[in-house]
Amino acid sequence: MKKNLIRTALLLLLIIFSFFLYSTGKIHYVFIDNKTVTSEDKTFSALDNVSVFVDKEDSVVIKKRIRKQFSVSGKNHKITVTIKDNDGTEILIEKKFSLKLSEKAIISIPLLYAGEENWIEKEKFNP
Amino acid sequence: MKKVILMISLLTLCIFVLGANFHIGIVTGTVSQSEDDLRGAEQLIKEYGEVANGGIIQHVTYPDQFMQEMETTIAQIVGLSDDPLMKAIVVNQAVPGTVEAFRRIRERRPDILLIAGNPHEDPGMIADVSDLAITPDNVARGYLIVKAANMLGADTFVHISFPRHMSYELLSRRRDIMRETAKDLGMKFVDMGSPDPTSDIGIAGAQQFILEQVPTWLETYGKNTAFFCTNDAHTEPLLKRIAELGGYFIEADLPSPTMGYPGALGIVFTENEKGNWPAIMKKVESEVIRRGGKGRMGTWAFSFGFSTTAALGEHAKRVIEGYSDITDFDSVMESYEKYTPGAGWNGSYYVDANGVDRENFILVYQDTYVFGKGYMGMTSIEVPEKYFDIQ
Amino acid sequence: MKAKFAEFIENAGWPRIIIGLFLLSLFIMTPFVGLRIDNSLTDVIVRFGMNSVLVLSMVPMVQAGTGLNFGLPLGVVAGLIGAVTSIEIGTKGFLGFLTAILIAIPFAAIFGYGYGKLLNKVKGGEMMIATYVGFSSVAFMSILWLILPYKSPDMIWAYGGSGLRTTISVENYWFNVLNDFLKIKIGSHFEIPTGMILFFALMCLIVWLFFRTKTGTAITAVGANQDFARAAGINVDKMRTISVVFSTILAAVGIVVYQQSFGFIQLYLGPFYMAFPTVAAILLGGASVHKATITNVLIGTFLFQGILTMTPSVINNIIQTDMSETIRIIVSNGMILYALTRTVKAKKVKS
Amino acid sequence: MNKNLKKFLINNAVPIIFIVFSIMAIPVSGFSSDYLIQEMIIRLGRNSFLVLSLLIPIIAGMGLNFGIVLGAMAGQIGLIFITDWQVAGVSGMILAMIISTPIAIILGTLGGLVLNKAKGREMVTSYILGFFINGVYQLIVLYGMGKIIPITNKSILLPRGYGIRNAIDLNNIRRVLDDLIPLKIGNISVPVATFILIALLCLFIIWFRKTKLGQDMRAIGQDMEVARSSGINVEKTRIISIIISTILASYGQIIFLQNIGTMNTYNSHEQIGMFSIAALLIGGASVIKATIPNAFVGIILFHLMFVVSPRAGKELIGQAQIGEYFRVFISYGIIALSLALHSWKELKEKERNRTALRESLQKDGKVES
Repeated sequence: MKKNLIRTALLLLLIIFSFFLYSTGKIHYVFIDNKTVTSEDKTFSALDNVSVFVDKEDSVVIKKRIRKQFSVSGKNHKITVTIKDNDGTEILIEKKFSLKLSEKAIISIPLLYAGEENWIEKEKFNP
Repeated sequence: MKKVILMISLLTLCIFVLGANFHIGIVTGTVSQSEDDLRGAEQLIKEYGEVANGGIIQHVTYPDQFMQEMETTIAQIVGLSDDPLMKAIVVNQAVPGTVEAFRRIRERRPDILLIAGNPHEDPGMIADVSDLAITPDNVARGYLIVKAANMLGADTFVHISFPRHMSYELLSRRRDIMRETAKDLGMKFVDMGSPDPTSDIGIAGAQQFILEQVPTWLETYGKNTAFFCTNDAHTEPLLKRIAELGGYFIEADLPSPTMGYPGALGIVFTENEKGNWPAIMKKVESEVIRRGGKGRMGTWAFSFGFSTTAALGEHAKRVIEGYSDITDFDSVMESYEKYTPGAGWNGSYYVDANGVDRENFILVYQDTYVFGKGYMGMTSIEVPEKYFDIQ
Repeated sequence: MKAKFAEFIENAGWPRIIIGLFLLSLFIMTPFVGLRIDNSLTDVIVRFGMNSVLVLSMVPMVQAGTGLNFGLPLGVVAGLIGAVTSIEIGTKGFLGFLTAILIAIPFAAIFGYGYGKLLNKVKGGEMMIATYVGFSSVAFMSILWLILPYKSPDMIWAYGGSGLRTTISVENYWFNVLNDFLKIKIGSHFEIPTGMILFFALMCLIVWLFFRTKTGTAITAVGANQDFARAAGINVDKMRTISVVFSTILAAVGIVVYQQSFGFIQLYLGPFYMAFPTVAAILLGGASVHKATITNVLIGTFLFQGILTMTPSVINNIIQTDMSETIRIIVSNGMILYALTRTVKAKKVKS
Repeated sequence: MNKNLKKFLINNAVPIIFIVFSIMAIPVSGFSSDYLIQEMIIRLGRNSFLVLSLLIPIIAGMGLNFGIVLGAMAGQIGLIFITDWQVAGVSGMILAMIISTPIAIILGTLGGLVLNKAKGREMVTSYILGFFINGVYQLIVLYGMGKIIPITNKSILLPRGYGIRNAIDLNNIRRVLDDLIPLKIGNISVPVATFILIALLCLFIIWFRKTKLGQDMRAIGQDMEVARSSGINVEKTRIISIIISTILASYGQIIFLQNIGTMNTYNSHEQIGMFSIAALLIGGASVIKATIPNAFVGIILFHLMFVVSPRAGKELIGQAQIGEYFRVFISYGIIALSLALHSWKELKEKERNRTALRESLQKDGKVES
């Protein structure tokens, strides 16, 4: 009886552990747009000299009017954007965000740069 | 002797004129697995010389049992990148393992051009890692082969394959396109299973099955049946039976005059036909006609395997020397034409599941040549849009 | 009557009866799935004839206690040498067939001798080593096929102009010479390849007679109990070598018989896969690693080739997809597995 | 002195042949030493787990377990699922192992049951069992998945809606274990985490041999009847040994494939048994006795030859087409030869023991040949 109890407990633990693995390893797609967008009647134009990295990946340059795709795993993420102004000063923006299991994220650089609230959009995602 | 002198002079010419300071690696199957691919590499060696003799071509082969020995395939391909002068690697056919081998080379030597001919792995995967990939246009051919059969007068189309091949996206898709086309042209379509030559019963067992079954099939479906098989080993017995008993054979999966015909029909080649595609073609044609296969059996006039290995090698060389751009469709076709004078080619880009054109993944096909009848003009036939949508 | 029935079952063994019934049911199904039963029967008989000599070649080695001959490819390549050489010479018809065999035999004898010597060094682990000997001989011969100076334009590569092709047609030489000898043809779809069956019968007779000679009985004694045989003054190693040579020669002859019906000579990787179906056939016939009889060969070849021929075509006609191949793999290997697990149990009960 | 030298040569004949061969072949092949060392380290990390999984059935006297392909299939099913769910990284890999474990247990039990009914011919039977299960695997993966078992990821599902593609991109878990603890010595990178895992497995095997179960297995391996009469449940113990081997093989296959990076859905497992066994045999193991060093030595020697011989063959004969056959010939030929030498060595040893015994018994010993 006791043996069975221990076994069941271990099995349960294993299942919980599996779920933990699943949530930490699950891949999310993060799409990053550097496109001109209009939000609440304001226009945010695309930017030059943008480079981005999400979590630990190498930085990627995103040209104007381009969408790039990143795949990241786990729940909590950090996006780091470096933007070079015309006069050569670098602006660094760091944002954190978290995703639920079946979500993908679309991030707009112009909105992020302008400090708008809706810089990130989360959508349900089915591969 | 004359040949040797010619070779040597050619070699020295190469070295001095081009000042070859780069090497090109060619990976093909062995002679027993895919003869034509290997002959293409030999053609390149004849033209540009072997690395061991001061030339620029380094040729290696992947294992005969490439499906099981992926480790060896990877090692063979990656091994080429150990040479600091290596500037391009052409793999034809790009059997499973090529993608990983390319990834490994990219990590260590991003300067090497990676080119894949007839990839077996998923189109999306290979397009991601290679600079250029070329494969027969199985989407268009799905329509065109059945169309050609219909033009010749067939009323039934039998597609012979087995599970392992049907797990290849383009092969499985081609079958579905064939089925759809047959339906639209008012033909009967039969999906026939057959033993896998790499399974427990081996090549002979699989071939024996075809030898036994074709007469039955011809009896059941009538003489106006066209056959198509996805596996090279099945081709020989199939050709033998069709020549004997009737039925149509439009072209093989990887068409070539030497694909199946010489072995199946026991064709005798003389010394002056050696290495000469038009002469080989003529010999095969006369033999097929002699056996009554006139107007029923076809192929591509130039071997796909041969021309792909040679053309990709040539193209790589031109790119390294700065004459052309790696993904430039026209210059790829130019290289093809060098080895297939007078043949009609057509092609397009691969479109992936998300509707994106992959410009480094080219699909090509040649005009079908039916023995005793000539070119069918398939390259000028427009493939209806709807067939491209069949997944 | 009942006792007789029980005795029959005892002799044949349950696995064979069940597999036989399965095969029978496949035959019964043929007309209902749109196949011709006479056609199917012909196919099975032809395949039986093709493979029987190869399966028979297992017998001497098993009897001598050297286990199942996974080194069969070695004999097969000897037969291939004979076959391509006879084509190179250009002899046709029955004479060509005979030439092929006559050339193959000395090669087989030499290979078999070396192979036998090797196996004598590894008593107990023969089957493992045999497998690798078979594989390496196939690879070695692949090199030779490319560099041996065969010239016949029937056989060399079309484009390269040297080296032998993977598939060589024997149509212009000795295609079906045995099959067509005294062929019985009933209707348009049923034929019996009498010549091939007779040839197999002849081979069986030779094997049967051989095991009745002094050497033959000595070999059986070695197979039954080596120490006992040694004590009785039999040269164990010599007997084992003889049996291996005999097996290898039979395999070489077997492949030539196979080819004359098949119509092609398969070089390069062709022989690679020859051993497995052959071993499976004799095991299915009720042989064990230590004992094999001609009856085992007959039953095993018929059942194995029967299943191999019938399952794909019948299943193909029931469900018309490529799935039939998967089902064939499961059914035929399942049957062999079944036979393998059963025979041992029956033996255990007896002992 | 002379006798000692002879004894040494006989005892180490197999490695000696290999070393001689390598000394000849390496310069001919023209590979740089960096490349070869790197390649050997990669292959050691990749294959050790699989080869080590063969050891436990050998202890139990069940011979070389060709049935590890069953484990490999279980591992691959785990990988298919995590690719479908898109779980990446080390988490994905561990999850694949967890999924494959129950499958491996089921297949291992089946294998054990079958092999119990085929005592004395385990090797042939496990070989055919591999074919049989391969058919079932094909049925499930190519026809069941997507139809009965839900698979949603389009990148692994065939466009027709059921069946898994012939090649699966394992980019999500590619080299996650190998690169977990990065270490670079010169130009050579070492997969530290993989080696740690292998070391743990070795410790497990050493510990396992000393447990009650391990002792029971050894007893069964020596004499089944004696073990039975001393109260050991022979059948059950044999099944357990196969189950352990199958589970280890499934982990081994996952480690193997995370390094390879792509998976041939229908073929990756097929040759695993053949090659692992060959490596173990070359390392000096036999059907009845195999140690951990055997496994490592075997992997290095076997794979060194695999890498070097095609190029060496090519350079020697001058035709690329021959290189491949040369490799197959040399590899299998040397395996056959090494096996023969090994058995011969044992025979000699037995003979020596026998003569020694006879001499000590003061009988005039006529040495048998």
